[in-house]
Amino acid sequence: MKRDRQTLPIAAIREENPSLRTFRFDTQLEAQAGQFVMLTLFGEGEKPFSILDENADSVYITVKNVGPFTNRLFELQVGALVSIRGPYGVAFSLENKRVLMVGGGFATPPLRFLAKSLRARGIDYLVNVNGARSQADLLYVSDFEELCDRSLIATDDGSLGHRGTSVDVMQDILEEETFDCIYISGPERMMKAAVDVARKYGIPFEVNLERYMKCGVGICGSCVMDPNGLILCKEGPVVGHETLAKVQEFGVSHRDKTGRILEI
Amino acid sequence: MKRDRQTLPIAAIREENPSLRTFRFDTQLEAQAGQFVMLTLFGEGEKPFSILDENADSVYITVKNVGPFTNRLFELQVGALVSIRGPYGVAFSLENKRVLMVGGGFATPPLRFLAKSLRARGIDYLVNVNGARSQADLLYVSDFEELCDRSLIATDDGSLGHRGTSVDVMQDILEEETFDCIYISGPERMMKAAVDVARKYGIPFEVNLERYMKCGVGICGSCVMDPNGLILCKEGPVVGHETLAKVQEFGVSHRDKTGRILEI
Amino acid sequence: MQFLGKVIPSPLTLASGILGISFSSLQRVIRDGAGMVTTKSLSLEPRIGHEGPIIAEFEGGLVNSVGLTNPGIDDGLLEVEKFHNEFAGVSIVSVFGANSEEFVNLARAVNHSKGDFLELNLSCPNVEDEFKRPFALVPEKITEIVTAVKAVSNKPVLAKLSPNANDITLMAMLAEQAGADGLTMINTLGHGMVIDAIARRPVLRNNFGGISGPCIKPLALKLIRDAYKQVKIPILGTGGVSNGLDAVEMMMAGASAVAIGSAVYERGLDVFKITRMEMEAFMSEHGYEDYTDLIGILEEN
Amino acid sequence: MQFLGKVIPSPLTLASGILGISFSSLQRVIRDGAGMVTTKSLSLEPRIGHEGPIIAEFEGGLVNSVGLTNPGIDDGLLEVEKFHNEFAGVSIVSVFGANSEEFVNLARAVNHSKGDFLELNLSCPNVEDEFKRPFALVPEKITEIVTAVKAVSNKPVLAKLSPNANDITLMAMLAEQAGADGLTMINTLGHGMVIDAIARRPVLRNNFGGISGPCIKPLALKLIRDAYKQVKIPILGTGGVSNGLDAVEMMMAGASAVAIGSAVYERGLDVFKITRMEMEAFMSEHGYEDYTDLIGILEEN
Ligand SMILES: Cc1cc2nc3c(=O)[nH]c(=O)nc-3n(C[C@H](O)[C@H](O)[C@H](O)COP(=O)(O)OP(=O)(O)OC[C@H]3O[C@@H](n4cnc5c(N)ncnc54)[C@H](O)[C@@H]3O)c2cc1C
Ligand SMILES: Cc1cc2nc3c(=O)[nH]c(=O)nc-3n(C[C@H](O)[C@H](O)[C@H](O)COP(=O)(O)OP(=O)(O)OC[C@H]3O[C@@H](n4cnc5c(N)ncnc54)[C@H](O)[C@@H]3O)c2cc1C
Ligand SMILES: Cc1cc2nc3c(=O)[nH]c(=O)nc-3n(C[C@H](O)[C@H](O)[C@H](O)COP(=O)(O)O)c2cc1C
Ligand SMILES: Cc1cc2nc3c(=O)[nH]c(=O)nc-3n(C[C@H](O)[C@H](O)[C@H](O)COP(=O)(O)O)c2cc1C
Ligand code: FES
Ligand code: FES
Repeated sequence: MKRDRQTLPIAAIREENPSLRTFRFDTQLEAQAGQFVMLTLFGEGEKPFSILDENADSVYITVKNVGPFTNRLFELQVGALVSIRGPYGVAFSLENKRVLMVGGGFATPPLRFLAKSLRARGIDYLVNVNGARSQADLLYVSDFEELCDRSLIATDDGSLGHRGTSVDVMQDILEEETFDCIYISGPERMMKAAVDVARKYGIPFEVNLERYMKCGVGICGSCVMDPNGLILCKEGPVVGHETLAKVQEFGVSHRDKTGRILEI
Repeated sequence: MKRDRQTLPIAAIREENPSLRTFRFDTQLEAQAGQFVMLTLFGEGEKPFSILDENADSVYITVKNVGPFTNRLFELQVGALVSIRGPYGVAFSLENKRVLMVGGGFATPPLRFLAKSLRARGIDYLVNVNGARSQADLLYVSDFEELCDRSLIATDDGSLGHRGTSVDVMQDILEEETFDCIYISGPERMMKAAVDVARKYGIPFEVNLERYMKCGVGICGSCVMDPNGLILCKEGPVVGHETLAKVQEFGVSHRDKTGRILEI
Repeated sequence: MQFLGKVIPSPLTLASGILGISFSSLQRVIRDGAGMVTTKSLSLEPRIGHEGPIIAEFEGGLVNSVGLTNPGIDDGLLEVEKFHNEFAGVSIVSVFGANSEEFVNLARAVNHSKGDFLELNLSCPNVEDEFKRPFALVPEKITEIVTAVKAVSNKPVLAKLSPNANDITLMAMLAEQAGADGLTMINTLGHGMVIDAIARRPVLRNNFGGISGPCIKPLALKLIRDAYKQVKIPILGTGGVSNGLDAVEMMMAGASAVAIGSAVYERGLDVFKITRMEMEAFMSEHGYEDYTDLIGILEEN
Repeated sequence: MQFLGKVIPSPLTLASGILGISFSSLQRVIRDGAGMVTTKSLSLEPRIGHEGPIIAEFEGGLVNSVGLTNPGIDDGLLEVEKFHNEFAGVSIVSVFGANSEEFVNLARAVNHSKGDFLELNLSCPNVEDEFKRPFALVPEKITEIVTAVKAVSNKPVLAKLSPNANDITLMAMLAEQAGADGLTMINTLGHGMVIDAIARRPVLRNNFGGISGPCIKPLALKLIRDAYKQVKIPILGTGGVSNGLDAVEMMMAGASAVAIGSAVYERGLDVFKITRMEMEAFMSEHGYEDYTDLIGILEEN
């Protein structure tokens, strides 16, 4: 059994907004959009984070400060040693040529990476809908504008773009145009709504799920979904529409750190 | 650490003479002349044996019945399971073009394999001297005749060929001709005598040594030679003239199963 | 074949602690080819377990310090019920108590479930700080707990032993004498530490953990062999099995069935199907008709 | 750097039982780059040891049942004398006795030799049939033997401990209290069995043996760490070291020097030179100036 853990310093930290920071690590993971790493803070713990981007020299993740682990990460300075392992999981597929991306809240980093990858591979038509509570919470607006053929914005408070959710905008778009595939990443309720719309229009889709993950490698069982036993850390986090049809807990329930079922 | 042990049936047994049998195993070792295998008899023990020959289908060893292990081996029938590991050790070199082989007693199997290998590779001139106590003890006479340009015989009792030792014959030959290399395999006293002659004529040589071997892989120390610490199972059993010059125990002493020094 | 009276399609069993937290995982593992499944060890109360990293790889396998994460016996048994709901599969419910009373309460709870067997985890090396020396190292504790559980349990009881016991044959005999219907051996080897030299830190958040995987197979084989020679009750062998040959060896040593843990990491869930195919290939090549023909047939030198 | 007052060129040491039967081997290993050498364990009388196969490989390392083959203390010490004869190298003379009187007699013999240190092999798992439970598992035996040897020995004494001890920290403390000048830890892990499924036989002629190699490294690191925190005497770490990073980890855990055994099989005698280069590369990359900077610097989580 080979080791894939790397211990290395934080190479750079960029503050996206007061509760969101992007961390750079100078290493190569050969990651694809949708995959994640397990990040260790020594003496603290280990948690999963999506890969925001990877280029020839560096890997980036974007982290929202929500609890003890992320608090501790926000205390670290450039040069502090952390450990990462990965990349893990199934990435977004890259074969489609007419693509709609629907992102909500701060789950948009994988979509940014996806847009970049689709562009690099060559794509006919790429549309992005970026949704957030208000303008201040929107991420990567100019990146999406640059990478996409159309880039739309939805804010709950209407402070930028369409007032409403990204799912509302998605619905409007689907009234006008059709796509090979819709890629969805956001809070689970939002994804559930987006999936219902995608199904209504009969368009294939892929969602980027989150569940509590402890091992990241398919052994501890924390991330397994009901009732089909999908092992999200290995067989996700990106899940296609056919598989998702079997994951009845999607949008309904998830499991806590002990394995007990909680409603969503 | 990979396994290289193979358990397989004895495929055939040929009686060379009452105390000598050749065993065939249908496997591939990609062995070279001079290398050996460790052979396990279950419930009995494990001992080293030179490879007599290998062809596309089979590997052969020739065994002299001398004690408990070889007794037990002689009781086994075709089909009995044994285990072999190897090939181990350094083989005879194959680059020389004018070659003299000097064999004594029943240590000639590796020379037969060597003659075959040299022929297969292409050689200018190959001479063999095959020595034994008497005609009945001579091995592979017709094989050597076939494989060599000259094939000479020496018996202590003169029952076939020259009366005397193979070293006497070697000396006579070296008076007349010269060689790139002399390959020597036989009882240690005979090899010592042959080495002295080879040195006298200033001809490079390789000898095929035997020492007590228990692990065969350079870890137990049983086969290590004084005073340079040559690990015979890994760095021999074939030893060239330059290395042999440092092995002062050659022809003088060896070590028993406990590691104590015994005179030869 | 049968194990403790239950017909099983294959001797290959999911070891406790691997995936087995939910009915979905357990059913999935059976669908993917396992003959039986073991739940994570359930305790009376839910347990979060240790912080991550909980698993560290090394050259010879894994070191884990999961720390008995589980939803507690009540929710755990709900999963067992769902597992058996309109689904054919044999389950082993693993439980872990802090003392014999807790084990008795756990056994009573399991009585009311559809679980097939009860496995007593007497040997977790990951919670010593909390629970002191594993029971499986203390002869009197084995006797006490197994006796107490057998007095109340209506399920066949497996006692899970630790390779750290100085005299595992004694432990096996004591478990048998106290009424255990079978043995599960071995649990992980305690304790291993994997070090991250660059960080100068142990990799595991808990600093150390139990060792499993290929590296413990020779230990498992020897201990299973020793126990097999001493006891009559069947042994569920576990420790380092990752392919068909490993499983054959373990059955030859004396196991009646074989549980696979770490190899799920190495080879994925397909390990059950592939290992079974490898076993069958070996058996047909070497003239064994039935899995049971393998049990204990090792001939010592 | 220094170990127990002797200057050594490198912390990398030949472990007992590997090659070290003759002065030639021992000198060779030093010439090939080792910092110290340990002899095979010497007993009062010569021992043939077990029949072969004495070594079986498996995925995680080796299982050996050499059975303490050695020429006996008298011939063995002749080798030690020849080793030191016009040759600069630090030697550890390992001895093995059946009881404390034998250990005392062995220590007395070593007193008259040029050997630098005396190592007490209290922990060979391969001769239990003959000698019963290894002393290193029995607290009173550690105290008794180390005390008796220290009373007569004029060499610094290392006590070699077994990973099978249930409480190795206790054993380490007892050895220190009894006067040991250092600890060697760990010996092979007992017992492992490697099975040849085709033959239905254990590979080793002796059926089982002691486990060594990469698979025991996490165990060694944990035990060394535990002992390091309890005792003040230096530790010669051993168990599964096969490259520079392994050696660094072991020193970080608390070893003052590191012995290499099984890796000689895996990597040949060059292992000493290469491992040293790997250590130095690591040290210069991460800003350590001296080997001694590494000792015990692990920071637990
Ligand atoms: C595949 C995947 C990708 C993720 N990518 C990102 C990312 O790119 N950026 C980011 O900021 N966050 C990401 N997360 C979530 C991130 O793991 C949590 O925010 C983080 O673990 C919170 O830890 P905490 O101690 O700070 O907060 P806590 O107080 O422990 O938890 C806050 C919330 O974070 C979530 N969480 C906590 N622990 C875990 C865990 N082990 N696994 C999954 N969720 C957990 C839960 O929803 C919890 O309610 C991702 C999670 C998954 C599963
Ligand atoms: C590299 C090498 C190649 C060999 N090739 C052959 C061969 O092709 N055919 C053959 O018949 N024999 C060969 N031998 C010798 C063979 O190993 C012994 O004949 C055999 O081990 C005898 O075992 P025993 O129990 O029958 O006799 P024992 O009564 O145990 O010994 C008889 C004699 O055999 C030798 N011997 C015993 N055990 C060993 C051992 N472990 N290692 C080396 N020598 C030992 C000793 O000289 C001993 O005096 C070779 C030995 C070596 C080292
Ligand atoms: C990640 C992990 C978690 C484990 N959790 C448990 C557990 O909860 N209860 C238990 O009895 N054994 C547990 N074990 C031990 C396994 O059931 C098994 O006995 C051990 O790992 C040896 O088998 P393996 O080498 O096939 O993994 C766990 C092992 C691993 C690797
Ligand atoms: C073949 C072999 C023989 C050994 N013989 C001895 C011995 O005679 N005395 C002893 O104290 N330890 C002996 N050991 C144990 C080693 O010295 C060492 O403690 C153990 O192998 C762990 O180190 P490693 O993993 O680097 O091999 C032997 C080990 C092996 C592999
Ligand atoms: S996080 Fe452990 S199985 Fe997925
Ligand atoms: S036979 Fe063991 S070192 Fe050569």
